[in-house]
Amino acid sequence: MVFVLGIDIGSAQSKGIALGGQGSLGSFECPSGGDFKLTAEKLRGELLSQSGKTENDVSRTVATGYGSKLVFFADEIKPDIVCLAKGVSSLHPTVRTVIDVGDLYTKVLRTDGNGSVHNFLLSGKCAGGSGRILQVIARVLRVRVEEMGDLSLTSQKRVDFNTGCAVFAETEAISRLSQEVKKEDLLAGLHRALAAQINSLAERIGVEPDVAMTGGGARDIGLVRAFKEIRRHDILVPTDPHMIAALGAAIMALEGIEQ
Amino acid sequence: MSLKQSGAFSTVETYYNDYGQRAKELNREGKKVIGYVCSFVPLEIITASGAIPFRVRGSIHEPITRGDTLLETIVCPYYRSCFDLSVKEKYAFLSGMVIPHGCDSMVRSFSAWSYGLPLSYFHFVNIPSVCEESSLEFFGSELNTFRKSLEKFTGKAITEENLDQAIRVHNENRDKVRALYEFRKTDPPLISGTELTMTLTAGSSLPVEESNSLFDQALTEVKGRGNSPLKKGPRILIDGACLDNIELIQLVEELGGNVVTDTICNGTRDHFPKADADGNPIDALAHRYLDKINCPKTYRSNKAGTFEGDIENRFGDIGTYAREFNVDGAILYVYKYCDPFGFEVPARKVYYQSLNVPLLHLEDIYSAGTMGQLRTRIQAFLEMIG
Amino acid sequence: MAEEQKEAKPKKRMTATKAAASIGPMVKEFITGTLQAKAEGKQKVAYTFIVCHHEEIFRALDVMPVWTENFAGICGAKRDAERFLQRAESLGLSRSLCTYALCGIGFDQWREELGGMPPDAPWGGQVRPDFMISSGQILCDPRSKWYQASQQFMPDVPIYNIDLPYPLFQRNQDHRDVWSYYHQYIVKQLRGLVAFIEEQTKKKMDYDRLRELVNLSDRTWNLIDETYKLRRAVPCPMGTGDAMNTMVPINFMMATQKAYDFFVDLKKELEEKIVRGEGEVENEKYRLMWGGGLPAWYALSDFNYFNSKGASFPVETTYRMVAPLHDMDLPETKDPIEHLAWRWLGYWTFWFDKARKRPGSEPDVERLINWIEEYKIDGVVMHEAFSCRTWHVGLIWQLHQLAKIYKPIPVHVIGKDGKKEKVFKELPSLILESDIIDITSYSEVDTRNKIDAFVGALESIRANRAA
Amino acid sequence: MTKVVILNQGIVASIIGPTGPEQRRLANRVMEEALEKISLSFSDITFIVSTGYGRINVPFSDKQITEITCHARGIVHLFPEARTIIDIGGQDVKGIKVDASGKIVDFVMNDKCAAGSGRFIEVIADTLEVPLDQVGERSLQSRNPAKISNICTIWAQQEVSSSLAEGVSVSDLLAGIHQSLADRIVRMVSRLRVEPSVIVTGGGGKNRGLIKALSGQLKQEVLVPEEPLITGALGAALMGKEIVEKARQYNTPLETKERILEAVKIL
Ligand SMILES: Nc1ncnc2c1ncn2[C@@H]1O[C@H](COP(=O)(O)OP(=O)(O)O)[C@@H](O)[C@H]1O
Ligand SMILES: Nc1ncnc2c1ncn2[C@@H]1O[C@H](COP(=O)(O)OP(=O)(O)O)[C@@H](O)[C@H]1O
Ligand code: SF4
Ligand code: SF4
Ligand code: SF4
Repeated sequence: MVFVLGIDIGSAQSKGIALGGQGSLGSFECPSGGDFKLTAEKLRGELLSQSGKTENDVSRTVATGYGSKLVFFADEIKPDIVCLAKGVSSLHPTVRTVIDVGDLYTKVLRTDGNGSVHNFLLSGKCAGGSGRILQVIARVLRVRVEEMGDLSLTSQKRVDFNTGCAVFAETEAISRLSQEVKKEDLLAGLHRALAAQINSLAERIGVEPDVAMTGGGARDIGLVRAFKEIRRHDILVPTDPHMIAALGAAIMALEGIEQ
Repeated sequence: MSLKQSGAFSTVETYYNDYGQRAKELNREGKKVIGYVCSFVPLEIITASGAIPFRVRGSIHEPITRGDTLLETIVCPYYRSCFDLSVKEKYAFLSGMVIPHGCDSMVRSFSAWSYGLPLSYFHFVNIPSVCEESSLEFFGSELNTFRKSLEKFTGKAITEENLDQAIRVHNENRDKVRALYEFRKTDPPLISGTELTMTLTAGSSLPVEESNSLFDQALTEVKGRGNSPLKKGPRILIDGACLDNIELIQLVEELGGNVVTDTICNGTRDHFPKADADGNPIDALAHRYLDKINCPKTYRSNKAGTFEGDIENRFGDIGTYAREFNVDGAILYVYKYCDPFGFEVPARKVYYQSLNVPLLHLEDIYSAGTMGQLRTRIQAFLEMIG
Repeated sequence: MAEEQKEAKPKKRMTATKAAASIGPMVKEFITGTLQAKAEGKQKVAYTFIVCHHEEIFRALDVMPVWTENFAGICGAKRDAERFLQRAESLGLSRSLCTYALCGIGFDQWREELGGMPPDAPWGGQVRPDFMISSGQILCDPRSKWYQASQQFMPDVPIYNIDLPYPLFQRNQDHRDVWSYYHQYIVKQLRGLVAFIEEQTKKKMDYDRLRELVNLSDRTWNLIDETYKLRRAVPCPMGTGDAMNTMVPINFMMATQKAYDFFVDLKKELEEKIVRGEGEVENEKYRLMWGGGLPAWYALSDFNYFNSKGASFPVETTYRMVAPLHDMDLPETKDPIEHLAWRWLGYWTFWFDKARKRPGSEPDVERLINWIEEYKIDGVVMHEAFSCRTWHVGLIWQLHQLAKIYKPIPVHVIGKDGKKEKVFKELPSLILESDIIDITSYSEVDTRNKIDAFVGALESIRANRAA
Repeated sequence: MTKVVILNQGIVASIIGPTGPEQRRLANRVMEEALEKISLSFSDITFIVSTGYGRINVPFSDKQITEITCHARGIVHLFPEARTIIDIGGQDVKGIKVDASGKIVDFVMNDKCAAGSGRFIEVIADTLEVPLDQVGERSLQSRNPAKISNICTIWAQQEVSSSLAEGVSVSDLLAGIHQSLADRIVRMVSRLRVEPSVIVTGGGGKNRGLIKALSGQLKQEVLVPEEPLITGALGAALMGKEIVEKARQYNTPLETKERILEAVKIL
């Protein structure tokens, strides 16, 4: 009886998926915190208890993500872009371009439906263009990240927002609020600016349809909509887009056994 | 300074804001409009061919997006903005484009331009980087190659008479610009820096004859002013490359300075030197563009053998302008990643010291977003010299 | 270039060939040689730039070239460029400018201020030149602005700025239509250089000697080409990491017997390795092309990291500053100066004809396509160094164009209708971003993550490749 | 921070209020507090100069002068021997060069990246849960400063929390962060060719760890005013005083605003 784990330790959120021969047996997500070892253990514990298994039942574990090197019980570590392609292709084989908006990085990759990565690009060393800025602004606006998307959709009058520095964005947002700009208009502006930045990155390696968006950022429908508007075509968002890398890791663990 | 909404300057403002408006019309009438960048493209040859030279401009208000997907961000930001607007089809009315060897940014991105824009005519003019007899000769040949390629494109021969005539009207244009600058000599000047740069920029989007009559109108209007609409304030010289958006100058003037002269491309660098009117026109053009345009791109050898003598040779025109226009301070405005100007900053600083003109050096990225930061620097500078 | 490092960290790059390992001492000897020559005063020393393709003139007139890019690279490889860069910055030079130049100017300013070498100058330091030869033109602006800026601190050292143009590739123009006046100009420029050096050295050019030297480097050009082509072998006997060493004779030692002999030895070494089936890496899994960009000199061990993943680099577009002369259709001439001018034009227009034949291509793209085929390449790696436009602008565009016109990888894909079909995909590519010598732009963790991801991508393509 | 200095012959009152981007509101509030403290009415103030990042958002100011000019003025008043001034604020860092007469001859400023400003320290202090007024002292306890390899504030924040989990001590991390910021500041001000005496002012001046790192990297002693936060406001007040004196001397009218404080809306 096969039983595998896919563990994705992101800089913000950690995600895990347990797969058996028949499909998913459990999934779990929690904040990464500072101590990735601890987080990894917690994830494993939770996945085991969800699927009613013990450590000894695990045939293979593949880890991925920012903190993957600290998943001490992993059999193998796989780069996140490879896992993303695997994960997306397993759900949506027509996808050719994946845009993953993570916490520190935005990743764009091209795949072929079999889960191979044909090209990829990562955002640079400035966090201004990745998911973190969403969190920063959410805090300023005193809304939960989960609510930002819906709120942004209610905007009637988008304001121009300069994404620039993820740290100073906070200052800018507060001063906008004190000028009585509405939260939703500010968010719409932020989403637009971020989407434009991400689109530029994507265009550098070329965007081939179908396009999927993944990562924590894809849970933000405001960002997804802004991205659709810029690209003028539909964007596929898998259910639980932030779990895709973990899913891919789990699939690769399965494949590892088959070999 | 806000503009007078009357006569010439309201036309200027229209052409400046809706840049390319007239060129679009001309294109619809079946005229060929040829885009160019930089001061080194010999406009006279384009005019002589019957086509209309049109200076491609960037916009500091438009974030660079599509352009960045084809061109590295280590290209000078002004040039990236020009490219970005072009690939976004802002200049879709162009029939062709000419790019000179102005700097590394221009040379290395030529492929991206020539494949990125769907134009039927593209030409690169090589410009020697030294100025001596053999390079003038080479440049003459290169200009003839350009002439031939335009002839092929327009299907019409460019005669010596055409060239002579073009040289004449372009020289007239330069005379008018000189005359406009004369109005900056009073204190306060009769024409603001913002108005002037806007006028010159507007002019570079028009056929030279139309530009001439626009400048004539502006001259009449300024002459009629009698008293200056401006307040006295520190008199500022702007030193740098292409400054085709007025915001920086506007900012200086808003903060109480008066921009009275410059060395910028769409200022004295482009508009002051004239081509010799008699003699072989190609030789005259080679001479004008290589020898008379003072750009750091052209290497001028150190004939003096001393550093002081060298900077006097290379930057002497700055001193001349500083005295002629009686300036109190200068702003050296250089784009990030600009090699020709970037390497001269230390020497230029020393030169300004020798002139006893206080200097503010700004490195910028061609975006309206930086104006806030520049505001503090410029205000502090004006406080410093005021 | 030199990869030797003083710090005893395990950073030292491992070379695969004996030839490459011998370069470090050679460069050191070379730097000491310039210092010695200056001290003895018998030979004039001149600052100059690589890729000038007229070293023969220096050698024939007994001038010792000091390659200023080389010295900056050494500072970078020793991770000791920062203090010189900061000095240049404090003079008002922006970090966005060529950091080789910044390092050089910072160093020179310091040396001139002290009247002696700055403390702990790498390998004894860069010697004060007797004169400087700039060669910018279309190659790069810093090459004519750098020495001009340095002259601020040594105004008594004269500069000769040689203008060496070549026609840029234009789709609808045959370069042969214009190259005769290019040639005439280059010849005049080279003669000007000869006159300048004659005046500086008070020597007369011996044209027979010049002809011999030109002949020697011509033979070296061809020999290098033959030697490098051996790297087509599978497994590849020598990678780009080593080539960053063996570029030294190509760029700094041309027109010397030593350079020729070096390649005789290297060729022999490679032939032997091929016979033994010995590759740069033990189990060659992927063959990559270094498709553009100067390397990050302080991080050459990244090549070892690639190697550790089974990736070898049989070919690079960087520093291969020669092309086979017998494949160039150059006009015959007895005059060595005229020949140098033709060779220059021949080198720069080498790929023009081929590029014109393939729609959407241009010389740099054409070279990529040809070498991808010849060297059986699985992926392209490029390095975008922020401070140098010459070799680092146009890379993205080249990849775009390459992807458009050249798709060698067959894969089965599932289309919208759910049917499986076979299509062809382009080669995967990786762009690393940092700088040639400014280490503050570099992050090892980041770079290695990218490399991991890239190798992961290669692996997944291999696993799913259609027959 | 929002600061007020009221000047007569000497400093009559100085108040340091909270930091924050709601500048208009804070200006009103801090002014009110200052007046309360010395029981003056607003109309007793002859002239008001505002300075700083938010100088245009001070509704009641009679003149706006940049913080560059004001800091220099304030510092020169306190330290006539000053030649190089480094002002470390939460938004930006500035280097100012003054000559023997106290006149500004050159200045530099950093660009819009939090990694080069005092904000960098704030963010990291927050991550490490160390109160801002203790970061300096804590960093001085370090024996083995950590090497911070990321430049971006956000990435450095991540790096710091990972290192913390790996057991690197808070003081070592703080020391590393100070080195990293000092490095960036020194790189910037070296464009001015630093000459002694060097004075560090602004909020960063309160941070002894940063001062130590700076003086180490500049290879010279740096001086800090007793209350570095108010030197900008002090300079502004001095400039205001000069304006008033000049006006009195030449008998020209002073242009001032109406002395009204806006009602402060509590957010
Ligand atoms: N529901 C949500 N709505 C909007 N943004 C979210 C949501 N959940 C997470 N995010 C954003 O996504 C980022 C985390 O994404 P994730 O893909 O988990 O990153 P990583 O794997 O790099 O930690 C966070 O920075 C956060 O801003
Ligand atoms: N008590 C303190 N101890 C250490 N650092 C401080 C202290 N107070 C402020 N700072 C530093 O000073 C910065 C704010 O400085 P300040 O001059 O008030 O800036 P601004 O005027 O831009 O708001 C903060 O970012 C912080 O780094
Ligand atoms: S601008 Fe802000 S987000 Fe970007 S590197 Fe600097 S601190 Fe980080
Ligand atoms: S500003 Fe400088 S780099 Fe930019 S286009 Fe002009 S010369 Fe070239
Ligand atoms: S080619 Fe690049 S690295 Fe070499 S000198 Fe020119 S700018 Fe510098």
